[in-house]
Amino acid sequence: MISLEFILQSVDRWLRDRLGHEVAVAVEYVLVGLFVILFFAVLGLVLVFMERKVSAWMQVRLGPNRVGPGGTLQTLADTIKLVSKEGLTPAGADRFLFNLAPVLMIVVSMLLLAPIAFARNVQLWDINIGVLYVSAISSVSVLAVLIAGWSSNNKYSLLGAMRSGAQIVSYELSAGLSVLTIVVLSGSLQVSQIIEAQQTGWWLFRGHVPVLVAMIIYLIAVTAETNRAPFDLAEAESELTAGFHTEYSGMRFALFFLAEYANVFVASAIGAILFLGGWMPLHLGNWDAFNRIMDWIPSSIWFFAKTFFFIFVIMWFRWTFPRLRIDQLLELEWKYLLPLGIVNLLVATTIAVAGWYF
Amino acid sequence: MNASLETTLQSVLAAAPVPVQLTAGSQWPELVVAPDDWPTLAPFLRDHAELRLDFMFCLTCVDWKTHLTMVYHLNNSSCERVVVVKSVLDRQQPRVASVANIWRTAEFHEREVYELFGVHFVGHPDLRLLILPEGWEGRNPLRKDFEDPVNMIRL
Amino acid sequence: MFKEVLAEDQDCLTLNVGPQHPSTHGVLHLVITLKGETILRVDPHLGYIHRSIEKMCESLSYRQFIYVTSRMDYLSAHINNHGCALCVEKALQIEVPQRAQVIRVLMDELTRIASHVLWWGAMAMDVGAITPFFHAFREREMINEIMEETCGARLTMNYMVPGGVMYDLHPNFQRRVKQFISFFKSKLNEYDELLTDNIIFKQRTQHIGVLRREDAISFGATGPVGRGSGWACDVRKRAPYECYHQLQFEQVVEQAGDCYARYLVRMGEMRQSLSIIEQLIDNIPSGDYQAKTKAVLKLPKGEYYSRVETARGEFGVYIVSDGGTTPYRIKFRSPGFSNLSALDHMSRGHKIGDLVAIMGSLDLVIPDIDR
Amino acid sequence: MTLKQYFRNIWDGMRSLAAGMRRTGYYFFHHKEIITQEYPDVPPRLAERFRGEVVMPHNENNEHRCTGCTACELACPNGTIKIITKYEITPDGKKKKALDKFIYHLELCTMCNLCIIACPTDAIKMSQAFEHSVFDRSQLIKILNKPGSRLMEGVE
Repeated sequence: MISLEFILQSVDRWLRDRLGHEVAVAVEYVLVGLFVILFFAVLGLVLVFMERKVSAWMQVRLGPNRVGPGGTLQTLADTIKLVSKEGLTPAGADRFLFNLAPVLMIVVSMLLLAPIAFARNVQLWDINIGVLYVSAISSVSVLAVLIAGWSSNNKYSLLGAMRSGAQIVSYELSAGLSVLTIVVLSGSLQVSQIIEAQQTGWWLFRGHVPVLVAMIIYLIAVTAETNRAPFDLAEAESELTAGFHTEYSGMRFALFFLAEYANVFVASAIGAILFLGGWMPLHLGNWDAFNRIMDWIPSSIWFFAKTFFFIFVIMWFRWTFPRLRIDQLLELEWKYLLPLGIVNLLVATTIAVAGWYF
Repeated sequence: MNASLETTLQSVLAAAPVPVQLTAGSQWPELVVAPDDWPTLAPFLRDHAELRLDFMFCLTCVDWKTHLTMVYHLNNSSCERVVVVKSVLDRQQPRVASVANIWRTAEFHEREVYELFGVHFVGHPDLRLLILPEGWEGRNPLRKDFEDPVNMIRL
Repeated sequence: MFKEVLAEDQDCLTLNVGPQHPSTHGVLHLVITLKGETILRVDPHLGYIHRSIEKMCESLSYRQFIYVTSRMDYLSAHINNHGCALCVEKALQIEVPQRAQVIRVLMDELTRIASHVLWWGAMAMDVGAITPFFHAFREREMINEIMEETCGARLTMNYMVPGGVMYDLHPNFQRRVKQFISFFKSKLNEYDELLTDNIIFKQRTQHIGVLRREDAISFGATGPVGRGSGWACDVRKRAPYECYHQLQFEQVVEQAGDCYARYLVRMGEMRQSLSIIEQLIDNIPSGDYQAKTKAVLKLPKGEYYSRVETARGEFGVYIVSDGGTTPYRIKFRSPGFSNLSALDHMSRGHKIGDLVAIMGSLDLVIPDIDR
Repeated sequence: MTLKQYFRNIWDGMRSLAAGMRRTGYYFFHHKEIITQEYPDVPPRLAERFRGEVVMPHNENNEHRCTGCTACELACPNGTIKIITKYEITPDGKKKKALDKFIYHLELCTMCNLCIIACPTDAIKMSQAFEHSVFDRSQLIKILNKPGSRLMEGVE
């Protein structure tokens, strides 16, 4: 059967046969780098188009429908426009930091792709502290936001960046706690092992209420961490015009834009891995016939379907809710999510230790 | 209703601290007061138990070419009791006391009249241009002799 | 780097909100002084779209000046025109036929709903929810189409003339209005689902921008702003014009005085307007839609003032006539101008996000303020 | 705040949010509710009273109904209409005022309909044309009476 794993192994074998071990590895590194960049470009196009269609349908509109079949090439046209636009640097901006911020932002998003398992045995880097790595790297993006806000020499940008700082640092805790819930249940920080642990059933179904609560908290926290509505205070269109990226235009703005969607993808992918078993197909007890049909669906499809489900939910949030205020945002975190998360983690630990899960 | 309001006004104004001239007016009773007496009369009208004219719904000025007339429309907040107060100002040096501390809506309306008619409100907390751009002091668009340097109709 | 940030006071930050800003709904310029994110002072700078309509009207005849007032509060254009027509009629003592009165009231109430619906969407957008804006436009579009069919235009209808209305109702009018009523009633419940009951929206608006009753009176803040503060200031009840005294409707008054109270007042007013339309739509008297008037109107020397209740509050027209064919002086008392003057008082001590919510709840229309 | 109240807050909040999400979710899946008008592809239906621009109808003999009385010019608040008259010799030898040029400045027009109402002979009316954008504003100055047109018989 042709699977993503099979294709990659064939490529690897072919390269090793031709070039020898060392050169082949070097070539593979380059290929992986190219893949990440290409993947990001495609991801940006797909997700922006998806967001437009989702928002349009919720807003009783048609959405993009002119460029290409069903408007599918609209985002490509927009990308071309953004790339060909002049990138202005405001007078009085700190040029070095101003240019650094979008690059830093996108690099962080790219690094986050490393431990994600796209299909059975397809992973860029199966680091043994996978989820910890994700938590650690994702908090670097707040630096990019702060740099962007500070270096723009614009008060709106500064306010947006400062809000973002407080917000990301706070919500990191809740996201971490809900990730820990799964780590406790799986007994490993390694992404591949967390998925393996869900062989007999996804954690969402096996882990009782604590996992459900953890999933809800995780969704809320990553929505906040990726600066998306209703937590888009760093951008807060109606208050701060565009927040930290007010002064950015052209390609540098496009990088911020892309990074936002990449972060949403990564956050949803991690969510899918933790709670819905990553590429693991849906298995129901002893229904062997059903389970075999589910196995027949390629693992990459399973992974992307789950990821896009989470992405859809995050988009659904965005197009339904009003925005919170900065103090309410922090109140939600410190007074509701964090205590709940801690209690939830305790309950989950008890369950894990006692082995009460299915 | 108008007639009863007028009788009330007659009795109330007899006790007014300053001389006030009461006329029937075309629609509502009108009071004419000297600009110097206005700051004494205004709190009296607002706080008098029988009148309680605590809602100022309009404040404007009319340029009569020979003089300016300030027009204040006052009303009671809980029932209809409209009284119009007028005060005649000198056209060259229009000065009148501000009532922004009595009816706070007057703060913006007086700023508007200040720039459009050039009336100087003594005691106004923040008498600046509100609508016109900076550097327009002294040219008052709503006066009858104002000529716009850029006249769209003649263009 | 941040020289101007650290101006005068070391701790304060001066921020220009506008003239071009997503939440000022036009070209309002607010200079706000901040300490952190807390607002110390709001200083509105007006005049970016001041057209001096009052001066313009001094050179227009009494038939012509009415159409200009559509350009002030363009969301309640009918009601503005109505106020002007009333003032001219009062001066000339024209008896408006019953049919014209009912048509005018119907149009006023439809306009009020259209205006409040748009405000609802804009308010949602101000607090960060974008979807309600599009839903609001769907209902507004229905009203606009009704207006277009009868009045010939969607926004600046110029349907009121001294003595009545410009032409008779379109034959489809009653049917389409009834369609709209049944459609809108179901949508109002959706509005509640999307915003009224939403916890985030409540958090954003309750106890924000509190205006007490005596302050509302002192600032002359009329309309839903005044009624949200517990002040029954509806001109339709206080000094009824046209056939309002024959109609059954309630004045929606809330006591809290915060943004949410103003929100509830407007939501209640939409329902009241619907009930007014329902009372009238099947009882439009037959007869003339316009009283006979002279071709050239000359107002007798004197002063005339008429008041109407627009979607934003009390709108006054003050005409000083010297007996000629054009007004000697005309003054429009626009509700937005007085409501705006309370903004500084209401927003002190709140956050930037609250300022946006307060501005949304004031329902500012900038051409109305600037005139 | 008691613990019960704390969880009550969370529960109520979640429920109110779920109500909103149900509403947007409904619209996401019900595409027949979409109201977008695909304007250039599907021409809009305009009401017959829609005011787009002032036109002067001519009949098949190239005759219009305008006597050049300038009532519309006087009624217009913006100086949109300019009427130039000329003197024509009627068959019985009398000099008679007639319309030479009806100049209409579309760029100044606010479609207020006052000229149509003022016209005593119903010579002008509003058309439903609304696509008025041009590259040069001088193209918006129109002469409404067609060249060589004359007054319809019987219109005074």
